[in-house]
Amino acid sequence: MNQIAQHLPVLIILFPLCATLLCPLISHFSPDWGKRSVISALFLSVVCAVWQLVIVVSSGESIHYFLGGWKPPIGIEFAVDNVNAVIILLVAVISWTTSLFSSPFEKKERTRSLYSAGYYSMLAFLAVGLLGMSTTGDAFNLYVFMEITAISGYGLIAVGEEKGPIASFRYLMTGTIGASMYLLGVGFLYASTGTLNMADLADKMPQLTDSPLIIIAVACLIVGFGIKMALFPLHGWQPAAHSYAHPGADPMIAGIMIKIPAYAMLRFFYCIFIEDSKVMQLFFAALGVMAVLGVLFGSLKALRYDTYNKILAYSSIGQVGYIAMGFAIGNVYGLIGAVLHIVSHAFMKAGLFYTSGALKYRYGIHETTYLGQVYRKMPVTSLTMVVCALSMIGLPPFAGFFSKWYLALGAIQKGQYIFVAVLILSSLLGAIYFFRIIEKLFMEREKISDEENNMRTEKKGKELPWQMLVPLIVVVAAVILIGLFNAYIAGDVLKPVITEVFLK
Amino acid sequence: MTDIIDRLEFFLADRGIYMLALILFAVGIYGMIACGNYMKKIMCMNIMQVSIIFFFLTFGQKEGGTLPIALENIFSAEAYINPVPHALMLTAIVVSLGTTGVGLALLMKIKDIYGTIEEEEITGKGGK
Amino acid sequence: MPILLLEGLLLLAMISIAIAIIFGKNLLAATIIYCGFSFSAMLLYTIVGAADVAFTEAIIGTISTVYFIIAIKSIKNRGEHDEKK
Amino acid sequence: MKKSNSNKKLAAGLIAIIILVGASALKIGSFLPVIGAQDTPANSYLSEYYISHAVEDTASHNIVTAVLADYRGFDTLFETCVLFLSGITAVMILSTKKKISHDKTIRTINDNSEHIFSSNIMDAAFRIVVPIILIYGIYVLIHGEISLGGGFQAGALLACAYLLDRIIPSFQMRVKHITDEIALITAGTGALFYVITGILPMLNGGNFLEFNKLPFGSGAGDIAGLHSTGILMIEIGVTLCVMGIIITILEVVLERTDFDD
Repeated sequence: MNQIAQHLPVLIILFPLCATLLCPLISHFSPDWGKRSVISALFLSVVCAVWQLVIVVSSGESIHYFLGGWKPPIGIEFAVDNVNAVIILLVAVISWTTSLFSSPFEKKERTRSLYSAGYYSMLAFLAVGLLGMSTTGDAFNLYVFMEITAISGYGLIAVGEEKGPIASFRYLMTGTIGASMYLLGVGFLYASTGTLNMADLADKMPQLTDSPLIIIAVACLIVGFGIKMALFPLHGWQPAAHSYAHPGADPMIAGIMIKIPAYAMLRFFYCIFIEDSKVMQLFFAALGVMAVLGVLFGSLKALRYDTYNKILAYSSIGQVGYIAMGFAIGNVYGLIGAVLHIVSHAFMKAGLFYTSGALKYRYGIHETTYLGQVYRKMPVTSLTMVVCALSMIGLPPFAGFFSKWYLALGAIQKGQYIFVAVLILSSLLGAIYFFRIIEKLFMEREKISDEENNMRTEKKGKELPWQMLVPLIVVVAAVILIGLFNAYIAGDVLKPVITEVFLK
Repeated sequence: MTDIIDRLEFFLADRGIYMLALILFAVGIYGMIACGNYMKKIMCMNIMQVSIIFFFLTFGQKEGGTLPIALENIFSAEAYINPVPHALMLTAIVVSLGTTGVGLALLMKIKDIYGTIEEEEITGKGGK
Repeated sequence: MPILLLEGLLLLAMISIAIAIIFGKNLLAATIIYCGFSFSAMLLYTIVGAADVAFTEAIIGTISTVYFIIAIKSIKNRGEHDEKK
Repeated sequence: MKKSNSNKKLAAGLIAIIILVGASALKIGSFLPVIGAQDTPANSYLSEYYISHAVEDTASHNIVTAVLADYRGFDTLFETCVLFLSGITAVMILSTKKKISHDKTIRTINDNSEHIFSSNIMDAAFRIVVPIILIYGIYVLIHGEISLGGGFQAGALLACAYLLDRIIPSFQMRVKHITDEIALITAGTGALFYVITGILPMLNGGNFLEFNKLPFGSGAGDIAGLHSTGILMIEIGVTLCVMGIIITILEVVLERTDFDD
């Protein structure tokens, strides 16, 4: 038992990796078992992630895992602390639920056994890439994981709706530029320090503070991460990609694919650079401007659309702005708010995209104008939609409120009242567009006739297959539980590490 | 004559090579953004990646170093070119092959759907 | 020994090839020029001393040129089929 | 008229960008270390360790292979996975569409099975070149530790041999086509072999990919030998994966192309 516990950081990645490599072989004989192997491997990852979180929180020390047995500056290192473990658990849970959720979609579309294998391989690789990105402690390894995430993302977007390939191609172009900018930034760092390990880079940094090379590197890194996390002026690929992706995989793409680069950015900048150097001042200023503009732009743009997915996609731009705002505030509360917002927004946005996928599965609708009275037939879906929407607006019992609360606290503490104003304003805008959806759901007349309904589903009376209900319930539970236990999460789990590691 | 060559070489060693590599990078990015043809965009993407790979490799150059293959009797670090950038760039080069493959597959799919690979025509057909 | 001079010349050649690809009209021609580009990239890597990378680039240059040509072929075929219909 | 106008704009933008980037790069270049200097941070800190310890640690004379496959073996695992992923993505993207009917292709091949384009030369070249490529591929795979090359190059070479066979239409004894599914399974197996090589030391009490804990070999004294075995094993995996994926992408793209016009 103890021996397994020692390998947990790498096991979390190895389970889905083995499953995805075996998936084509198993699917050759039986597509269903290929699918099941991936889902069960992702479930094992969830179990391991919970275990790891318990170990890390109870011992209070971070785990360092040396791959290949080489000590850090020579080899590659996995570093897991409290914050990391929370993010890993988040990724594992959403990957598992998404793989469950997409199973009915994939079954409906399956033309040959390779299709099923390919779909699940890409999904599991997306999970592997994101897990790796949040675990690794090596700058170049981060690039490799970033590419894995990106390529599986291209695939999942391209197999989606009709406009998917175009959206995917644009994402491929922008994403490659982003990854190359990141690589260029790492190149500058490597040229000035000679190492790639993040902890080692942090050790070397004090002698190099204010060197012009570092400033160039930071500029490249901001552009690179900014493209990957769809920060405001670099968000060009995001709305189309999120709205036309495969409906089964969309929760994962929209929920966590843009959050984990944000988290990687947090780790990269706060772990490596010293807080009161010139570089970080540049970082704060650039991110602050981008965040404020992004929040306003996303919220305003979301008002203009009636397509459910587009509203959600543009609201994501705003939400990423909040996270960047947390980075730009840069004190304890700001960072707690940012990390908490990464977690809560991942659940909320995944939940909203689950409902979008469910509506598409059941009725084939995209427009919010057709939502009238759907709640009579799909109570669980509607409940999820309402809970997640209220949480997105930021109403108290749910998770979304508390992350915004910490952000506001941090901004007030630092005296940046413009952030507070932007927070309140965009929450109001969010309220407008989400209440419009909720109003249509409950108040409007029914638009979808029963005949159409019968044509689309074979089994009448049942709301959704169980594979789709489980994710919805998990997400609702997560949103409510994070809201209820936020004091514990923020105070006991996140705060010690954030004060110790990020703000040393 | 040799004086000019010496000076030129010093200029190149000091900053000229970096400048040319970064210009290649910029030309690549410019091509990716400005070219209307999707095939050319993919080619420009490759150009950009080559420039980054070369940029990394320049960090490893050493005056008077030999290939990083250990010989029988030389063990000093000065005698060999720095192998780390080479190893990193082998990874990056393979990643670029993968990206190219996916890009070409997408290109053919786009051709199937829209019947063209020119950006203007696709946007005209509502491909946005 | 003017190694750096050689590097500089090759880089200049590569930049001009890149510009030729951007402005060229014919896709097939661009592909052939691209083949030349990856050949000069290979030479460049060899000069820098990265023999492994050069080896890889040589093979990848070949394979990706083949991919490009096949893709062009397929795209042209499609176009002709559509016109016939 | 419109075309030349847009070309002019393109050129103007390009020139502006070149001048802008060139000027700023001159500035950036002056901060970067001088090329060829011995004492830059990149050349002195970690690389010194790698160069002076690679042979005794891993018994691999090619230091690049030692760094790639041993010190940073985890990167290489995911590099292989990136290739696998790109193959599977290409299959997925192109799988949903109708294919060009195979009857036509087969018929034309049967009709002109002897001469399609100057096939005598092609045939002769094929017979000579392919065996050499295959042998060279295996050589590169096995000698990856000693001289240039390694798993990736070997896999690409082996795939090149298949590629030649596939794009020379008239060769009569053609190998039966490998379908994309089989090629993908091969690739997956190769990458899985890599992962298993990494997992074996974990069963023996080591970390993931820690080759000196591999459960075979002649006892504790032979650490470098064990590393050498490990490197060879993962390179076999990489070879299989790369070969499979290059064939997969080729097949997927070729499936939609007919060469008989």
